[in-house]
Amino acid sequence: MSWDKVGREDSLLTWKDVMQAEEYVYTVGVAGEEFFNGLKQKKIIGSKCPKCGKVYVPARLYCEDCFVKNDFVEVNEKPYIDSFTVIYKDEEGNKLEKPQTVALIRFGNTKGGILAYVSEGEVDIGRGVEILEYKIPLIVRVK
Amino acid sequence: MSETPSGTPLKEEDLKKVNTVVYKPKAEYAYSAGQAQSKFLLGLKEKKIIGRKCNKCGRVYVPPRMYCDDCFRPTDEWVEVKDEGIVETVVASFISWTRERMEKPEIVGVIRLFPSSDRDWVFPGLFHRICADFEDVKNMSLFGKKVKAVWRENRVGSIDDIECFEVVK
Amino acid sequence: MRTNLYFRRVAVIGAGLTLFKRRLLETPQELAWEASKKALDEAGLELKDIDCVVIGSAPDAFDGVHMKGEYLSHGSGGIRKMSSRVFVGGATGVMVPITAWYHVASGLCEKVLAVAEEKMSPARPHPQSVFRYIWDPIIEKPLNPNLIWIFAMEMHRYMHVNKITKEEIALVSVKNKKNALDNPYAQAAANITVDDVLKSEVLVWPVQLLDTSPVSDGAAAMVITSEDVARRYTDTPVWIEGVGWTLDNTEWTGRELAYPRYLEHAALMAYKMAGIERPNKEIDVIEPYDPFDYKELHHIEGLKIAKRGEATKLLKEGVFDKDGDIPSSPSGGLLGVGNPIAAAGLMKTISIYWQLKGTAGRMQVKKPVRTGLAQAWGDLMQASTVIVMRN
Amino acid sequence: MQKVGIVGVGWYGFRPNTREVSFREMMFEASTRAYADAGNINPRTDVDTFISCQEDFWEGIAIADEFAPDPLGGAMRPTMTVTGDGLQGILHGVMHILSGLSNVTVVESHAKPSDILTMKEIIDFAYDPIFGRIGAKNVHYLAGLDAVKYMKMRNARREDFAKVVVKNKRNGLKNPRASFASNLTENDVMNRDYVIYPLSDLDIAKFVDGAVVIVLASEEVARKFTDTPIWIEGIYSATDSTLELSSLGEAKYLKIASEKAYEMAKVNKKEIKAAFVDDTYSYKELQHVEALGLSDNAVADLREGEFEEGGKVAVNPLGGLLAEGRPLEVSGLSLLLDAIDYLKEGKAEKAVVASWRGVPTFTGAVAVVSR
Repeated sequence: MSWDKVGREDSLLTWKDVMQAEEYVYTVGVAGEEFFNGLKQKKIIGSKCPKCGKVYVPARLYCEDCFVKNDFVEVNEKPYIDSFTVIYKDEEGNKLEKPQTVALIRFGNTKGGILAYVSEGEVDIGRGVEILEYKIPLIVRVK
Repeated sequence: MSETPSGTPLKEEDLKKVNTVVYKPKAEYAYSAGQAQSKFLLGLKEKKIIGRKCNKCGRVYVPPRMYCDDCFRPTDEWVEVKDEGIVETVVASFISWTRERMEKPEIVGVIRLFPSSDRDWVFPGLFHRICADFEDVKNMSLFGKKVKAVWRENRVGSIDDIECFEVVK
Repeated sequence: MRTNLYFRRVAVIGAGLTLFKRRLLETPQELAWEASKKALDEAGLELKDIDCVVIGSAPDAFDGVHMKGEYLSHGSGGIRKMSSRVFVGGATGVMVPITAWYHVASGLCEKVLAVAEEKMSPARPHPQSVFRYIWDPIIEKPLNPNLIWIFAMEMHRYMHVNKITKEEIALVSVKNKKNALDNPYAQAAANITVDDVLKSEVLVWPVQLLDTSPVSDGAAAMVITSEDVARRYTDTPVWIEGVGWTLDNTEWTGRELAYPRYLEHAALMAYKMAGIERPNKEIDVIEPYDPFDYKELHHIEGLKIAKRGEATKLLKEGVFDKDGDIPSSPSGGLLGVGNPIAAAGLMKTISIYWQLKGTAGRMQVKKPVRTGLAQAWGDLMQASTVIVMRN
Repeated sequence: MQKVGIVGVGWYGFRPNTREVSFREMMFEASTRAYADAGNINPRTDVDTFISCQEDFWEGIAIADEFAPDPLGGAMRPTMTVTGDGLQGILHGVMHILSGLSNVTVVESHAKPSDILTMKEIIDFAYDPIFGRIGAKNVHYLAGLDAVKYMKMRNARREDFAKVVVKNKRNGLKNPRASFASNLTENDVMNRDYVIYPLSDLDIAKFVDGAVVIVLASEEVARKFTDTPIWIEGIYSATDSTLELSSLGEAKYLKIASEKAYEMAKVNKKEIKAAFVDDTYSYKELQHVEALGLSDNAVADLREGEFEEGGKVAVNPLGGLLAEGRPLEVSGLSLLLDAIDYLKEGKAEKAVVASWRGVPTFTGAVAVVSR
């Protein structure tokens, strides 16, 4: 086509449409059932690999290294901030009235972690947190 | 072949008994029509079906294309094709795109547009609605019938500017 | 294209499947893990032995995850490894073992886990609504097409050109759903008659409910390795001896739908590599892609197993039955086992693998088998992938 | 590994908007140029297999691979789609050739982000549907978490990130594909507000439209096309794990992929004088250079100007994605184009190209190319 192009504004159209199902209803899966039922009772449910002993939070049906089925366990390890960031602007560059602080919360020496919004307190890597709301994402307060 | 197949089947009503996450996707686009499809849509507004011809192999593309995929070279010229053709295939749909039942079936098919002849293995074809009733689809009498486009009164430059293709008596 | 003598030899030594069901609780990652684990167990390998992972999954709009290959990698054992996803519409299921083949044959990988997964149940209002988006967004989508329209148009054209009746086509659905009764993974196994097919709900004439394969969730996996690894782990390796795939142009409205020329090209590519000259004589068992009953016949002709328009003749002679000369879809096919798009093609490849290994249990065909073929189809009446295997 | 030759290269676009072409027409533009560059080959007869790299939700079409064959000349031929970065497509192309399946393979990728009206929601749609879609006000938050962890681990400062932005946008001024090149000072960057701590808008590459087509040929066949092929000596890709199980602060995917690629190329890291690495976010360039083993302390080397031309290793001397924009899955091929131009200008013998698929993935590919 290389040689035949027009540039006139009104001879180049665009066509607006969507590519979206109305809605998605995701099941949380076998491990998710254990995790979310635990969350309702303010518990953090992980899963432990019978072969290598790693504990995954949130619970995963299988160990990513040994690839064997995990056993579900309640995790009581201390939650802490593995990393954090503060969102000041959205994608279009509009400044947020109140900056939003996001953190990845890990639990003691378990594997994995859960995303959280930090509602109050001075964030830094390694700081311990208290979970205020048990949902995804968690709402936490820096101790 | 291992013995116990894995997987936990669920019936529709079981969904209420398990944890689920509901999500509304947002995926909106302004597709660039580009050179060829812009010309095609503008043509429809003028009650014209525009194609584009490759002079090397003589093929006429409808909807038009700026390149011939067989010769791999730019196509050469815009060609207005008749809004008439032969029914290649036709079906009657009793379900909508979201699978709901429809009492009155929607008749759609592929129309091989003139200038091509019925010996052409490759031809300018248009996928569109055909105004006919279910009986003519069922007894396959529509195959090979000559049809002509029925244009809507107010056209906006869309494939929908053609209401359907009607059998020419 | 070099003939078979120059290629490094590549074998399948393990395979696994999950149930195929309309709705499964497991997440896509968990489904991929279930199938992958079974494949590793049958191969006698652990995940740490695997060096590359190949994933296949059809439209992201079904499972509802963009860049689905990245999401599925965890369940497919792809962590901290080379892991990539291939996607050629419905033909993906057979493209996955072909990709795993060239991963090994190139020498870059030695033990590959090939995984295909599809979860169609999350989409609302109905998985079929997602198919509205496979069309040209500007020229075809505004007509609000339903996926079955295109199959019905192809089926009607196939019937018109070859003078074939719906009664003859329905025999395929009867055959496959019956074969599926012996398949523990099947979703839609049933003893039905031609009459049942002709009385079932009319969806898009001439397609009726029992002409179609069901919407499903499911996953499948294979372990594909180099020759020396295969010989160490099993004394019944199944060799991948021919691979072929072809995509026609996108203009499905501008060609003769009654005959899949693109499948003929894909088949010839695979036959040339496997040294096959007369497919109808040299291939013992086949799994042609059957999302709809007419499609099995349409593909048998494209595969050169039957002459154009004559697949129904051989069908009525029982050539394609489980105890026939060329058993077709002994697994029960998509019509009987289910159609989780990408996993469906890999399920059919696995069926041929188990037939050639002699471990297909109640599905095992009567005749001794040495050469088998699996084929998948996809996109806008345009793509086919073919794999030829031998024991 | 047996070498594979790059014998033809073609591109089109690399502009914020390419309204004058549809994505198919843009692919045809790039492939026409690539086939001319390869000595006027005819794809209908001279090419064995075709690979396209695209994703449904970037295209707005389900089963988008349907549209791959025609504009490449791959209709009724073996055409396939790898849903990944263009460099992963090159990896698959190399495997086609080394397996004996083909002698000449074409790899393509294209991007039209200017057609996408809801980019944020589509990126969000790639996160884990159960644990990752937290409705954050900015979907790049994962890069923020990664950057903060990197700063702590390598005690990097915001000024260092500003140095990367200034270096790359300046280097882009001489690159015809760099729509976002500019002459900035560190202060210009430091005075910007944070978008996501510790990154300002200048630290994040903007999206750009573009298409690239690369013609690969086996070693024996390559010289028939051109007597100055660029060789791929080693190429590999790797994926880490999920968001919460991958290592934050370091690019483990590139560490794994580069070790394999160097081994295949039998190259010593010290020999490499030019690197074209993903810099979708400014800090990522430093993180990626360390993961590639090209610097033990990227922050120190950056401050001493070791990443400029003439330094220990020239990093993104033609501007990288910060200057050229991020063309979605074409990003890896954009960096490969820079590497090819650089080698052809005789500025280096060997170069490393390293791509990353962007948030929320932990997948990257590494290629060692030489003249």
